[in-house]
Amino acid sequence: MATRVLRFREALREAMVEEMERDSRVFLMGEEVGHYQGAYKVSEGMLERFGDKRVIDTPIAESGFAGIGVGAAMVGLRPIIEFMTWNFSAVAFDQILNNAAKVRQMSGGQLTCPIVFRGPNASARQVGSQHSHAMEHFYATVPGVKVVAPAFPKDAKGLMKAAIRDDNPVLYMESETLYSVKGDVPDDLDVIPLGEAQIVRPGVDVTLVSYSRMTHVCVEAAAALEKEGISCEVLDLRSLRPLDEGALVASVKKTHRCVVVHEGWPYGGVGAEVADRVQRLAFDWLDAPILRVSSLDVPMPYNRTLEDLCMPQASRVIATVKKTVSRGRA
Amino acid sequence: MATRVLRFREALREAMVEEMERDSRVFLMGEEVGHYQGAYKVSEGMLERFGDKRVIDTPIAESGFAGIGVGAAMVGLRPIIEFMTWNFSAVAFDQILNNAAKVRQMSGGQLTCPIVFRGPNASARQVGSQHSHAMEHFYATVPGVKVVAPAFPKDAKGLMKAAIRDDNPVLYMESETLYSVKGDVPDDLDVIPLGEAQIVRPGVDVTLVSYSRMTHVCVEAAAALEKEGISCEVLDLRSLRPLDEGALVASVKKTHRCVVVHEGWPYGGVGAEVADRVQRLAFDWLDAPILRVSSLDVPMPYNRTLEDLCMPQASRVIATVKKTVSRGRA
Amino acid sequence: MQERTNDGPPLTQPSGQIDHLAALYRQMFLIRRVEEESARAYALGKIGGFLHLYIGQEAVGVGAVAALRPDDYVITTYRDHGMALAKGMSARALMAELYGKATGCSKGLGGSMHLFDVEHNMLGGYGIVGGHIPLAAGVAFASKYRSDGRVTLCFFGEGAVSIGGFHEGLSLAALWKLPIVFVCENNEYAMGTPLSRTMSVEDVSMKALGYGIDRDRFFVDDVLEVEKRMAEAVSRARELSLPTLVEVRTYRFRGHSMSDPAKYRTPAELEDHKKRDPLTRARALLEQNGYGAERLAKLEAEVEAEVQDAVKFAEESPEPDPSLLAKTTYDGPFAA
Amino acid sequence: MQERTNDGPPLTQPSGQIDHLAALYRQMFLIRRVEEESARAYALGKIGGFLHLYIGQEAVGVGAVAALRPDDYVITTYRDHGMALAKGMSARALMAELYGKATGCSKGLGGSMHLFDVEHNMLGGYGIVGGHIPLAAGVAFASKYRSDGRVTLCFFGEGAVSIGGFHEGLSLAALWKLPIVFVCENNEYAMGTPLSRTMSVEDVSMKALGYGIDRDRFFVDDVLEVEKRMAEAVSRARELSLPTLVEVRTYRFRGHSMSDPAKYRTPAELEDHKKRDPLTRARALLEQNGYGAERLAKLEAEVEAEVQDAVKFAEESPEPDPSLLAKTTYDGPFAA
Ligand SMILES: Cc1ncc(C[n+]2csc(CCOP(=O)(O)OP(=O)(O)O)c2C)c(N)n1
Ligand SMILES: Cc1ncc(C[n+]2csc(CCOP(=O)(O)OP(=O)(O)O)c2C)c(N)n1
Ligand SMILES: [Mg+2]
Ligand SMILES: [Mg+2]
Repeated sequence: MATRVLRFREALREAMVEEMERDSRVFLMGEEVGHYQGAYKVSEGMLERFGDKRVIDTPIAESGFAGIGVGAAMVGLRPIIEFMTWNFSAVAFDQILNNAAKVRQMSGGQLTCPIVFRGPNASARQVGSQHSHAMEHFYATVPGVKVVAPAFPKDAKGLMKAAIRDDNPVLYMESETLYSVKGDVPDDLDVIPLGEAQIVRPGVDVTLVSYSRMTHVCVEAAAALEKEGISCEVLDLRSLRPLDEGALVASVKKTHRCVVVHEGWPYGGVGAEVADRVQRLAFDWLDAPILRVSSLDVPMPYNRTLEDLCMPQASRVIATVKKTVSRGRA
Repeated sequence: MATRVLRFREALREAMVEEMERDSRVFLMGEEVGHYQGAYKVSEGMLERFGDKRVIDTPIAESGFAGIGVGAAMVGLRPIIEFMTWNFSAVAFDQILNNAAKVRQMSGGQLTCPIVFRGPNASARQVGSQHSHAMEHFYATVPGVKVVAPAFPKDAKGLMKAAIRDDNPVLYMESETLYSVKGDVPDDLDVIPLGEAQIVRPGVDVTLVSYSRMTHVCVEAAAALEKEGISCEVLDLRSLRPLDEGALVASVKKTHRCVVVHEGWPYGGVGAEVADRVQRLAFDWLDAPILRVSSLDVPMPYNRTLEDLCMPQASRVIATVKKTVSRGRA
Repeated sequence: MQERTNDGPPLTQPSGQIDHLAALYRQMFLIRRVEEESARAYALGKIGGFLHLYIGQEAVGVGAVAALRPDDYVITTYRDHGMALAKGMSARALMAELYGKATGCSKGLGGSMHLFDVEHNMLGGYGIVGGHIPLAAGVAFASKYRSDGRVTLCFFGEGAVSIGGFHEGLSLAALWKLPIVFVCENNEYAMGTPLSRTMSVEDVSMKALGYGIDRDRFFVDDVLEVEKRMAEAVSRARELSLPTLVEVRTYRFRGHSMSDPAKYRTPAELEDHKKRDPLTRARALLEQNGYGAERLAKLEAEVEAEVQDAVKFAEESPEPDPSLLAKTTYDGPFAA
Repeated sequence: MQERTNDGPPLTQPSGQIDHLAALYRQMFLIRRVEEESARAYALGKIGGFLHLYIGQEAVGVGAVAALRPDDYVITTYRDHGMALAKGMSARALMAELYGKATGCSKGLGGSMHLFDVEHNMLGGYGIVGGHIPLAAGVAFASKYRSDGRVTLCFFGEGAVSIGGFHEGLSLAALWKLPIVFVCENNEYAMGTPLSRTMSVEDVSMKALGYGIDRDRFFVDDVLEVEKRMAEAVSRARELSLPTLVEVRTYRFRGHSMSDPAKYRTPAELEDHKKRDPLTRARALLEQNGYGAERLAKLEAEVEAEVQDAVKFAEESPEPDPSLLAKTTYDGPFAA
């Protein structure tokens, strides 16, 4: 199968372009997506290609244009709404929680809301506490939406195509620090179904569960640990809601140990959910408590050294894995 | 020690009144808190007592008046901001996440933000999916704020007094379905420190962890289970952030089994966090997986029968406890 | 309260208009009766949750919808019964929804605040104040995107004017010249708070100046006047793709919801408004213009039968099945 | 672009004013030089994250703050360097913050976008567009609550005018008559988007009509003019406790932030604005009014030394200690 090497942002763009070519109901809306070519150049060239009817620059009014997207989706369009970063979705939180996630239910199933919200999530670098939120855990708790957070260009493309074709609201989490990452993308790649995790590195001693940029950190940690004779299975969730419980449980039943790694704060969220499901569904297979590596429980500092300290690093993953594998049941 | 029987709403009101008497910097602001006497009559009589300088009716602008509260707190006032219900805090989410929780950190500790946000949380009855959110899990994940959710009038009063005197933002979750609940309140009750759980019913076979209205459901279930010879320890968290890890672990180390009960959806949140901490900190003491009872993973329906089905009921707690206690480690 | 500026009553009607007025009166009367019945059912515990009645405001919804084509869209707040009926929802589907039955328009999942009838382009009632205003702009955006010639009517109370959603919705609609009419139903109160304590400028329509859009403002005494004024705004939307902000001054005769005793206003104020009830006025107009007591009685009897039938239907309908929950949370297969 | 309406240059100054103008020029020049140095340090990787320069807009912050008392409050956006210096923050504390050092105003935790100096009543720079506008109203609310006679100045870009926070902040300030001045620094662009693509009404000050508050609007050519116009609004706030919306038309000479090549505007447009640089103009005014080349040189050398000292200070300062993290997350003991 022929493949090409694409950057993450190119893979996203290809997916959007292909879907917009196939379906005139799909359009892209957000701040600076058009004339400026995207704050992070994800939509570069799209205005030229599709015109300003379908690639629409907005004023700074996230709640307004998120709501416009939901309204348009309710009557049959298929909007892609870009948040310049997910941080700014906080002002549009109500639109997602109360409208996007609820119109289908409130209308007794008369309406659907086929919309994609997308943009970079979690820390860029040194952009301070108001701009460094990993927001996925706020949304992954909400029934009525789906949440994806791919790590590789191939998945970025395939999941974006699936997200655009899905008849439900899909919240799509990218990462500024992933946009330039390269990877093979098959020429004939179509959709990758939402809700399926993948093993990106098989192993036998411990399962590392992660998503988005942290999958790369886990792969890095796994490579280092292999040299010390510890074999890690790296499971990349890709979708956070639906969560691929089957893959999770299957892996832990094999390795008997589990470490969950994600950006964002430690309390609750996706990490705690994964831990809860694993202890519940693979209790008898666990040889050690599930441990978690996350950002520290503080707002993100600007200072680079402190920021590094706050964010999950391979070194912290490695130390945590060692703690897990050296721990037997008492 | 002399006590009086107060309703939950009266206990809240007493706490606010006493703190407003002691400290002229404290004021109450929100929709219908004044002339209307509070949408749920929590602030009844307070306008008459303190005048409209300190009991302030607002227009419908949650983001605006939440922000006004934060701004006023930054320069030394001590606002109590009422959300008519926590559902409406979704439009003020950014103010809480990005301003209330961050000004101290962004200013390198120069500013503090002594503010209380309060109002009823989780389902009332049959008010539909946009008005039935248990919002606490969104906020409990955020460092920089504290979150409390008492179950009894005594705690309501003592924690409210502590919240008002705290120099950090405190999000105070009440419940419409608790406001009329009565309980003993000591005459000389002062503050109850934030961050301390309490055992409301001792037991030996299983720990039921809960908060707010679900604590009562757990007590009800425990009474029923006792008749069947199952002894439940009911732990009422009272504070969700900080979470009383010590009490949690101590109880589970005694009972070896744990069921977490809360309103709101199953994914992530406080319930998953409790499960994660228990499995991590009491792993070797656990004889069965931690189980959870929560609302079903759907938007809340209006129909009463379906709503009952969605919400955690004593019957579901009972069934879950039985499952837990009958389960040995394989 | 300001003086009424549109008090010249259209006492005589061009003859073809009489049947039209009768049709509008029928709708208003239907709404009134449905509301009275739902209040009764609420008192009996047949309806739960919140119930916000439209009594007193019927002429707004009926007059406004009369200015629309059937394929035009309506979207409104939790105070949505009147709008749903005006837009063509059957009394059965409405009443069954209030009863939480499977035969309700939203299958019993939505309740009073969330009446949807997509077939009739009634895009729902929403519970978060101001939150549906951007949605409405989005619906109008879709019409412009598809050039389908449809107009969207977005209703909200004067209480919504202070919230961000109002501002963002109007800003974007004005900037993008969307085919929409924003209708502020100014009934003088937001729950217990009078207009004077929520807005620094009592004239809501003044907000239009900041967005550079057209505005209108009038008292709703006469349903035909509402239709006429709204028709102007609708045609501005349809022909020129320009939004308008219309402030309709009205009054609700009941409390905010069933739990509100409405102590914040005097009985005299209420009585004063009831004297000018647009429903009574429309009825009087019909009589004056020779519609005839018999035809009126027949019309009212028909409505009465329709309402009783709706109640019976609601009573006898089955409860929704739990399997609905998953199906209405997601379209297609899903497991979280 | 509209014609400049305040182009009558105040060429002669009352003599006592010269020293005052020199002081303002000094501040503007300090800001300009600090910004240039921070751009340089950014290019060297000494400063990370986002860096939004105030070059071209100095006269707004300096003129506005000149109209204040020291105990008055200022609150602004991420483009906050100029405002911080104008309000009295030392160049050292600022530069050290950009370097992320423990000696920075926010101890290295905030960075460029979050400069706070509570001693000087600089209540910070904020990163969420429009999010600080309600905060500012809250600060003014506190002044009114305490009757402390202070005024709050709230700055934001024209890009913030479309967002809910603007509307809610202004609505409440107008309703409650808070002692505040809302200053829109209209620099014609929000990132790469020109005003014409974000607002249906180009005149931002028109929004005041909907809130029933006073408004002003002028080009910033002359820092003294800014001071004079702002003084009116400030006294309206202080004496009458009434808010004002002031639109100051300005221009930024650099891109939105360091990563923006600003391709969306022509070099000619930029050059045109640079010709009218208020900094150059103030300098020329000083010269014309006999301030003297020597005194000017001395003043500029002093500023230069201050800037170099600040850079050196920032370079040599220690990094913040990790123990700061917990202490700045909560006041008092805490464990999540
Ligand atoms: C964001 C938000 N805040 C508060 C509420 C609670 N609430 C429901 S209706 C209402 C009053 C609305 O008044 P108005 O807009 O004038 O409409 P009316 O009820 O008079 O038709 C309030 C405060 C809400 N639903 N949403
Ligand atoms: C709510 C929100 N949305 C988007 C952004 C990203 N953003 C930062 S600055 C900016 C442009 C602001 O322009 P303007 O208000 O005119 O201020 P200027 O930068 O010109 O001073 C944008 C879109 C943000 N910070 N906050
Ligand atoms: Mg009203
Ligand atoms: Mg600008």
